[in-house]
Amino acid sequence: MARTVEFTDTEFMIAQGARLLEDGKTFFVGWGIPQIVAILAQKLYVPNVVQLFEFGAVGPQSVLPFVRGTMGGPQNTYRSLQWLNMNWAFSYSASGYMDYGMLGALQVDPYGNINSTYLGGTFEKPERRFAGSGGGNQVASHCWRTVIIIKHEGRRFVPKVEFVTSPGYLTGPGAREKAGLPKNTGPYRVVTSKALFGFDESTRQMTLLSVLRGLSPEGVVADMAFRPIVPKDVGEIHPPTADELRLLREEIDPSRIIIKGEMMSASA
Amino acid sequence: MARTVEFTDTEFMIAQGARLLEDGKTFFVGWGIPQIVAILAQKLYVPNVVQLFEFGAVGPQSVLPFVRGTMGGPQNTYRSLQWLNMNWAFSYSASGYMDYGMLGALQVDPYGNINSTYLGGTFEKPERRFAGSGGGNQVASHCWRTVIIIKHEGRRFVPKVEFVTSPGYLTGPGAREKAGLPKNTGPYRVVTSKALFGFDESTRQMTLLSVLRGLSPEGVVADMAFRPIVPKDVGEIHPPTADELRLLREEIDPSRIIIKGEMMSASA
Amino acid sequence: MSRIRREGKVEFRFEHPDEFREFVRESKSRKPTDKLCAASDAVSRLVKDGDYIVYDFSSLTRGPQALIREVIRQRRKDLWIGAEFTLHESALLVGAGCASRIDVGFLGYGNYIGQAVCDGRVKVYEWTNGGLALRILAGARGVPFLPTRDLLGSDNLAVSAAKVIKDPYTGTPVCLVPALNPDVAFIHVHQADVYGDARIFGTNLFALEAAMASHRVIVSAEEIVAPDEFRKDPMRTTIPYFLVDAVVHAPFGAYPGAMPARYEIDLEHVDRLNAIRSEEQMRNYLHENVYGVADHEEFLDKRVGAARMKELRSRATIIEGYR
Amino acid sequence: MSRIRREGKVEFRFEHPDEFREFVRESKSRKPTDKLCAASDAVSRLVKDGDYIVYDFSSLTRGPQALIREVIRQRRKDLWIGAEFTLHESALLVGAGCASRIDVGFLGYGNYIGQAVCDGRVKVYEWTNGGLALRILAGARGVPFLPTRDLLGSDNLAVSAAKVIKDPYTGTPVCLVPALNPDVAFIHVHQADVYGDARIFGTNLFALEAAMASHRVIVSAEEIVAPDEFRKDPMRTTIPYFLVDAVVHAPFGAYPGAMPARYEIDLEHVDRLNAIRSEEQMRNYLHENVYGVADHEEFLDKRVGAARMKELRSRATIIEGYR
Repeated sequence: MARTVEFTDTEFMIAQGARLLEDGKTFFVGWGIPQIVAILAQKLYVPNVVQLFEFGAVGPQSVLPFVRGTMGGPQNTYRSLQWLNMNWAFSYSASGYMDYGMLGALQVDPYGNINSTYLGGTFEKPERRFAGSGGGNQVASHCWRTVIIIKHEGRRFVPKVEFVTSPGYLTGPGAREKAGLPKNTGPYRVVTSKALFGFDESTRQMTLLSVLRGLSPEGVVADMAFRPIVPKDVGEIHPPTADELRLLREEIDPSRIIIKGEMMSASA
Repeated sequence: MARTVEFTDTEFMIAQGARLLEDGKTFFVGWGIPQIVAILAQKLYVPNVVQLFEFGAVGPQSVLPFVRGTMGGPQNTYRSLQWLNMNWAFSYSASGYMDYGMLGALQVDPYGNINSTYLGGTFEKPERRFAGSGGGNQVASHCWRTVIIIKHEGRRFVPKVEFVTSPGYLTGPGAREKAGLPKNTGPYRVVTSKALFGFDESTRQMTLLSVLRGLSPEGVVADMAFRPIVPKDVGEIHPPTADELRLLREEIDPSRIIIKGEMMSASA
Repeated sequence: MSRIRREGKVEFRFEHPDEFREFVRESKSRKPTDKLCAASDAVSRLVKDGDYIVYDFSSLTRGPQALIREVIRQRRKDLWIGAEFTLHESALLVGAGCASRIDVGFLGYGNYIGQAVCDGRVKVYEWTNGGLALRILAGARGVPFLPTRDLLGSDNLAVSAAKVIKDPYTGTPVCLVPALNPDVAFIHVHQADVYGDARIFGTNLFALEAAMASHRVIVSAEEIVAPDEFRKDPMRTTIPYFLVDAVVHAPFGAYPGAMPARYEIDLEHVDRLNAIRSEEQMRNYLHENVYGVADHEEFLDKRVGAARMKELRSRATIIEGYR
Repeated sequence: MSRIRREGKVEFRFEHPDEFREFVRESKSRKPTDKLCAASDAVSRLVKDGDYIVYDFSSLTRGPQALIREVIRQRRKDLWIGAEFTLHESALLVGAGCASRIDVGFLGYGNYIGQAVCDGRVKVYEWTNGGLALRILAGARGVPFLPTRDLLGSDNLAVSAAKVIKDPYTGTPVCLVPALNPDVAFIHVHQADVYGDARIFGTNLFALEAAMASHRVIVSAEEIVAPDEFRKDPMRTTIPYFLVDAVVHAPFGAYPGAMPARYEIDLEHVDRLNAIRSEEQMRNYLHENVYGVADHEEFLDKRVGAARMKELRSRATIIEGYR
């Protein structure tokens, strides 16, 4: 009988994110979880990925363990190819050199629009205020493929985000181009703590691609505040591998401050 | 009786230019003669002038002797405060940090408009083609005070330049502002091999300020293709001093390749 | 004052490039004079109530924390903060009643600042990090705006004064952001001389842009070096002296953040900042670390201590590339 | 082809930022592969008839002269040159029948090139140095244009495709210049690795902008160093490898110009270039120095010589700051 693996929802999201990247491509890394994804991916799967940080670190190879909270520190920007500034960093993405971008989100809608600004109330008088765009708007606007990482809680998947912090497909096919955003860009995948979503070519709507081993597609989409497209064939995502977990727990975040979260399990 | 000094027209123009600068100000240096003016001025009169070269040398202190033909070489950019690039250099001038700019010219008109592009024919099919703007247009557009250096030949002073390479007061008072050029900028002085001109506050027209010792105002303006304003009081410019000539001939340009020209004389 | 414009519900800081140029002509000296002074002196002379301030980098990395604490100590009012990473500085400035508006950027972190926004104690405008950096670049380049192909399609457009025009070359929509010329820029650097020439090692947000675009520039430096050092190594100069109005010698000036290759971040102190939620906690923190000490030096002596500083220095083991 | 637009009498090179982005996505590899090759190979693979080429710096200082001579040797046709300092390179490229259009810049010097313009053998468009640098920056930033407050009021406006619009923030006229995305950029550097990471010491015109904005980038380097050198000193990297398509090891690649801190300018050779007036003089010069030698190495051996190179190296006494 299959062995059971235990892991946190965060660890699962990080592992999924890391598996999405291609080697020899560029990766615009957002603050927080995406930093861990980049480190894990580069160690395990894509040694030649070129990371870009918005404040001008090109091609950093972080020192381990990861120092929480920081992004501009010597550990994070260690052995970069080039150190520049923010306007240069966004020039790389604006002129098409950035293949992947990865962002967290508070809320996401069927078109992959991201809200990371506020929840409830109005912009002027929100009920809860969060960090907002940072460079997220630029990443989602410029990168060829934007990957969204979000905890799988129904209330986070809404028919319409309260505030479009970073653009997805906006109102649907052609809307990005109409708004003047660079052609052929947009959200590529949504990584959650239960599943992986893509976007339908024709409708630009979120589509379930695969779910964590042991979960049912219907169970996964049941509590989402909008219903994504659920095709007949939905794939299976294996849980974090021993290598992924060992690296995360022993080398990248031994203090377990970033990778902590709700415990989950699945058969290996 | 007064001793007679002999010097070239070039030496006289360089000496005049050097005497115009203020210490502790910034100076956007054009290619050629203005480089020599800057060196002479910094050695003799304005030790704390900050030179700027368009390709990004901020505050260079040239090594002597001057290496003809070069501007970006190690001798010219020696002991700079900062080495940047062209877009940064023009940012310093565009945002108001450059007090003086100095440019040569083929032709100049009563409003101080500069032609350094072509003579005769049309732009598409000129009779004689020259270097054109280089960064001259930016210098004349951005610097607070632009100084024009031009050999005193009547044909160079025309009622209307054939091509406005670098803007003077264009068509007169208010024309620069109307065109969108930065406020309160424009030509400040015209240094020639016989005289020094300024610009009338109300008409923006070229005005004779002073002439080389021994020359008469009327003699100086006689062969100019337009008649500048000639006020009652016209000053006298003393010829190059012994210090100016010694520096130019022994330290800055011992090969006499840049300072050569028509011999002139005046009483010391 | 005339440097504040309004566009719908949005107030934004703007002045005609000609006004800024005039200021630069009249008020920014090109003379190399000794500008070394105490933080208290620099802040009292150069920071006024209602000023718009920017800084480089953040409270976690090479931020001008000693200068921020001095601003709080001098109880400036109604400041408008524009910075990519408005982290703990913004919480402290708002908590101390110094700041009433923030252009973001990234508004983080700890719950205090988010709550302050919800309570309406501070107004926030959204420009995004790219938009703010571009506004400052426009201010430095002496142009009224710069174009960009982001912000488009997002709701940030509606809560900023960015405009969308039709590009005359392609006919497609392009976003314009207005130039930003702050009143004051705080920039913490590795090395400076007494005239204001300054060097940063590592990445920066917009150090040169901000110095060029700002009316007044205060540089705080870990180390004061001889002016000749800059002329011997011009590629290493981040900011030339004639952009700078005051130089403050502030070792550990980025504390509790890290100064790359000099000392590491004090995570325990940062956690105390992150933990601030109530006004009482804020008052206590400010009293202990700002009001309760005369200056940065007393803060280091009484609240940090030589042993701690020694330890943080010893943790800064990565020096490769920082020179 | 579609990358050439027309505005009145003026032809200008322009493509929609989306077209350039698509090219970057499809054709610019981000993989670190060994790109070291001979100049002849780089030019034959990457430079085509009709291409628009830019270079950094000039024929007097750190210019890619070995690459320019190789382009002439391979008899490329109908090239369009865009460079700040179109000095001897432009004279040689026009004299050899390789170039038919020049965007200036500074069109100097020696009488040959001026005469060629008068004879209509080469078309010239005026953008000015600031305008060209800004066009390349726009190309690098992925925007269709950038604004500037020069060119205004001058006749250069009429012989370029710059446009004047009313700034929506101030209501005053502002000049826009269109983005430039050249086909090929030639950049001569002090050090490069085999992947294309490159370092320039001293000032540059627009090395990073041009590398970012160009479809194909050829770096020629005085010295090939280990890739690890760049990661040990990231502040010193001018161009990262993924912008570069070919790396040519070309010691004395800037000859007869100077390579700062490596060798001095050969003024005698430059004077021979300046003296060229007639077609016959041009033919003789090209035959002797370009067609008559197989490659850069043979040129150095037979036309310059070890003794001369040794002397020029010994004259490069100023090394301070060039590291």
